[in-house]
Amino acid sequence: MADYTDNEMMALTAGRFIKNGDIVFAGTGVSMLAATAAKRIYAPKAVIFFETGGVDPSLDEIPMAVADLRTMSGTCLNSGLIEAFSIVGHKRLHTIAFLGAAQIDRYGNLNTTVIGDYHRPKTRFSGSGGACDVASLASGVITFMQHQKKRFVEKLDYLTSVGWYDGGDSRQKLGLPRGGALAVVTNLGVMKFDKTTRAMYLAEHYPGVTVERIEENTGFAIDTSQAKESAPPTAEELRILREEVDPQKLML
Amino acid sequence: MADYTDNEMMALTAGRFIKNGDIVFAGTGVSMLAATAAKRIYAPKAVIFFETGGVDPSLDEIPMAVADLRTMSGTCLNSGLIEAFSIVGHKRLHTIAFLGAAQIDRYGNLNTTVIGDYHRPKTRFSGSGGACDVASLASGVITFMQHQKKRFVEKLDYLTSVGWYDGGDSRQKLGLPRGGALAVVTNLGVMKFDKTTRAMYLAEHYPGVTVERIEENTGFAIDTSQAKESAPPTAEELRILREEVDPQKLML
Amino acid sequence: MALYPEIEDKLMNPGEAVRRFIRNGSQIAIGGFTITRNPMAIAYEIVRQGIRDIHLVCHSHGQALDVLIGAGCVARCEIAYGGNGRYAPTCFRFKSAVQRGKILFEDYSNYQMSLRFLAGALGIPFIPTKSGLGSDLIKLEGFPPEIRREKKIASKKYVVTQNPFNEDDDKIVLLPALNPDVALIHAQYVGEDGTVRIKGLTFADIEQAKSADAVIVTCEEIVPRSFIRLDPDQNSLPHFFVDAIVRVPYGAHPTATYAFYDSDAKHLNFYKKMAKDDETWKAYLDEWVYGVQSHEQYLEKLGATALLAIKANTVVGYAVGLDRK
Amino acid sequence: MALYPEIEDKLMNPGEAVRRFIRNGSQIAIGGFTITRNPMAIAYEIVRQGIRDIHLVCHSHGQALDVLIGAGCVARCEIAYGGNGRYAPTCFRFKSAVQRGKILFEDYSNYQMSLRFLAGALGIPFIPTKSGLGSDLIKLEGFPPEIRREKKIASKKYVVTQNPFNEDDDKIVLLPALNPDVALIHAQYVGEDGTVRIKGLTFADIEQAKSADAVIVTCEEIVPRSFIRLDPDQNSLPHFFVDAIVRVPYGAHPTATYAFYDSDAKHLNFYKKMAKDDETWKAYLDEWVYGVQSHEQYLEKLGATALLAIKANTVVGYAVGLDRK
Repeated sequence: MADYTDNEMMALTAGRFIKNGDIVFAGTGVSMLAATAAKRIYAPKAVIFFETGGVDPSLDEIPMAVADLRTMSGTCLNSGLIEAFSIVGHKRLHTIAFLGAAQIDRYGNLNTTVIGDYHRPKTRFSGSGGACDVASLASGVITFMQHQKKRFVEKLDYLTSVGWYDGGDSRQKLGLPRGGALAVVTNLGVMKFDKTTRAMYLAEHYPGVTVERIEENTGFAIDTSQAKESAPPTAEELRILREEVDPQKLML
Repeated sequence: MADYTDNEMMALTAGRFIKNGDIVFAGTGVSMLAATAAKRIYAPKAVIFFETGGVDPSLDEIPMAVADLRTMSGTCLNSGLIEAFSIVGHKRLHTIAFLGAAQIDRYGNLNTTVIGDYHRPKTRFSGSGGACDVASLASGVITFMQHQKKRFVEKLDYLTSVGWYDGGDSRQKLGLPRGGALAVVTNLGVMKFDKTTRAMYLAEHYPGVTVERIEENTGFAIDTSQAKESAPPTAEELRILREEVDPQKLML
Repeated sequence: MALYPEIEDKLMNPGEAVRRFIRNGSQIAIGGFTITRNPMAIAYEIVRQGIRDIHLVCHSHGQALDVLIGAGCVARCEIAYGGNGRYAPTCFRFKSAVQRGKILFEDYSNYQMSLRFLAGALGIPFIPTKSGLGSDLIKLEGFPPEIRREKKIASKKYVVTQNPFNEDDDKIVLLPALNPDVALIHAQYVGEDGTVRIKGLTFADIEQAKSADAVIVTCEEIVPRSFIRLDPDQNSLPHFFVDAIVRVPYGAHPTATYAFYDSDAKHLNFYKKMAKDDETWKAYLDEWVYGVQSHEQYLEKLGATALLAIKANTVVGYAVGLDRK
Repeated sequence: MALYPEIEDKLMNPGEAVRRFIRNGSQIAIGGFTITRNPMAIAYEIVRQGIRDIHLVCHSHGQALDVLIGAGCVARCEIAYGGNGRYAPTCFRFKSAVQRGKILFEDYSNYQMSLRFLAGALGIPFIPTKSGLGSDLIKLEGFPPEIRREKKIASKKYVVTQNPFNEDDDKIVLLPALNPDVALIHAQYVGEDGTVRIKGLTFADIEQAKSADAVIVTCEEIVPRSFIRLDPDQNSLPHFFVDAIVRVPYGAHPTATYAFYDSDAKHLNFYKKMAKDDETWKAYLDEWVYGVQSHEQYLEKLGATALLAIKANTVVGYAVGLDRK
């Protein structure tokens, strides 16, 4: 058993998707870790920003929410939501958003609103927040999930945020010319989406996680033919994550 | 012959229309004098603002244009055009705009665009600027004109800014629920508009100006039955205008 | 002679502000975002005065939303997000009220709600966006038809239409403007001339204030005219958009105010514990809202140590090294 | 080691900025307003490089507009106002070009043009307004139909439609978004991290910059990262919206730059005299634009006395007591 946690593996795995020049939309929790890790380790010229209007904060301390005062300190711009979302969808920018969800389907559509009937739900979640917006407007979305059957479902109880919709070119047909689901990073591995059908497939399983275990925890049939085992995090990656990204151990 | 100029009489006459609490949209020239005079003499609690985004500047020196640096000094807010025009049309505010024009018709519609054909004009003027916007959105418009037959016309060569449109309730029917032409202040007198027909009538003729002279210089039939002679400016009004509003004599 | 003659008629305490501008059934926009700059002093006073049937319109809200819903003041909300980040992934009283069918709700997204406030501020009836195409936000309405006939409720939740400037298929969502009865804003500074200055992120506060029929601004400090007018580029709202000015230091506690104080992690964790079930929630309200007469008493109850712990470093803007676990 | 490593690849002189980002036929948005913050250094360079067939999109423009039109660089413009306040009620070369049929033009209003830039900045295809109902702006199109088929030209000047959220008669104007090829902005400060800060009124500069495919920013000063990031509330644009950064002190002359220098009344009056007829206008261009190789030479020609006369008082922002007759 290697000495790193699920959160650490998820943050580093997602962070590797970020390239220099990317404009990264970060939410709370693991996505905050992933965005910060990406900038400190893989893409120093990426820009982290928040839906609340803070662009490129110094992040000397990790924010606990997107409205945390730490999202507005040392920034290049303090603005508001309209400015922030106009950045998310801006045609000149390559914007990558980190999201989380309660449910996801095979086309990467997300539910963060309810379990059960919308009007009288069994469980009510926080709601869209900015998720529906970035799913509609960003260049690409990376979603964090706990890998469980009840979360990887055939049909969402509520479609909060559009991924590849019904697959194929159905997203474009909706009137959303760009964006879509890039990857899903879970506590077991990494899923990506087929370029044509836009259906989810297993790209990576973490060291010590079997393909079978992932299949058992996915509520729909998933192509595993291209699955590779992920490389474990290096000591240096873990050091930066623990000592520089979240030294206060607020999220690790 | 009293010792005051047309500009002085026009500025003071227009200034008297402003009440405390009014939000006053000022343009260049006489309207800048009128707005400043209003605040210094008649309505200290009026707020002067400019389409460029400057709200309530100190006006220690008179601006030569709405983008003059003096419109952004000592203000309560420096913003931009969208902010400024959202103030002009704001439902909570009583906004009075001072405009000038090349032509005006009996319903107070204004032309500041062309004389002759639009596509190949005999004379091209500056264009709407913010005039069309404030005429559409403000609570009321006061227009400064040189009183000449060629300027008070039956039909405008181009309708840049809507006043009472075709008269009656035609302005409301256009989809403009508030506003309209309040008064026209010229070098000869003051015109207002009938509450029902919305046609222009002569309300005041300046001291020494005959009703006949105004009729001769108006290109359409105008009701003069309610015309009264204006009071001349007081010595104190002239002192404030000359010593406080425009001590540098830039517009007087 | 009044201390601030220019704003004499607008200066008042939270009790008077609520009595004068908030009624049962009022449609209210709350400024701030989740754990920052919530107008808590006014929210607590609304609870103490027993205001009912509030219609809340907000983007992402946390503390004020949860307290108002938990105290039974809210009948409906149009909302994008009910949570407090790490301190409450979903706000507890909001969650329980929805699951028990105690409030009506209609879901929008953050951008959509912000654009709806912008449309209201600009005085335009709707504004277009691509956000939401294909989502259930657009498919499912939360409010029953009879509510749609009310004056301040949009006749339709959304309209999806073709872009009239494009001959090709090009769908767009039209969002109805919002014009709430009252907006509640907490700012760092109000000038003695009534000018409002918000430091740090403004969220959608300025659009909310300009979209509303009345605006209550609570502030940390009232500052000299000479200060607020020296660099007007930094100001947020002219005096003529503000109806009530209420000076309440720590008026956003337990949420944060940039350059003044951080979110109170200790109190938010305590709140989390208390808000989880009905019994402890009632105890929290009794102790922290009904049990105090004023925000001053509330702060006295919190105590100096708690307030000093969250005091922001005035240069970096937050409480450096604060234990936020 | 470069002086400003973070923006090394974006720092250039006016000549290079124009060569890299402006072509014959480019659609260009000019920042500033009439006599303030016009990007004159870039405008002069466009003239010197002999760029042709420019499509200008602007609200109220004065000096840069008139120079570009007068030098024959402009084929068309979408415009709200062509004037310089008291220095030119209607810009002279603009007036003469229109009256001689030398340029195509389409009239909008200031608010309409600003909203069109905002729509472009937000990435929405149109935005509604009540402004213009009943006016000839809406009735008369300035461009011939063949131009309407071009990619960056709106297929219709306006669309007047019914508000779909209202069952009663409620007409509204839809304005097509603008997305110019290039925006030219003159700012006081650019940080060594590329952050742009405009002081004083921003006009529609920020919307123009965000609506454009490329942005050239000229600035008075390049300032330390530590300064520009100390109070980010005051900043105007993040670095990722800026393609070219050009340091040009007095880069807006003869128009003004808040806190740096006032409008040059003396030069604007001289311009007025020279722009009135074709002969003197040619002489003005030969002497003040073609006759100098760079903005530095232009300033040297103006001389120290002229520059010192208009130097702004850094506290009040303008040149106190300047003779502006």
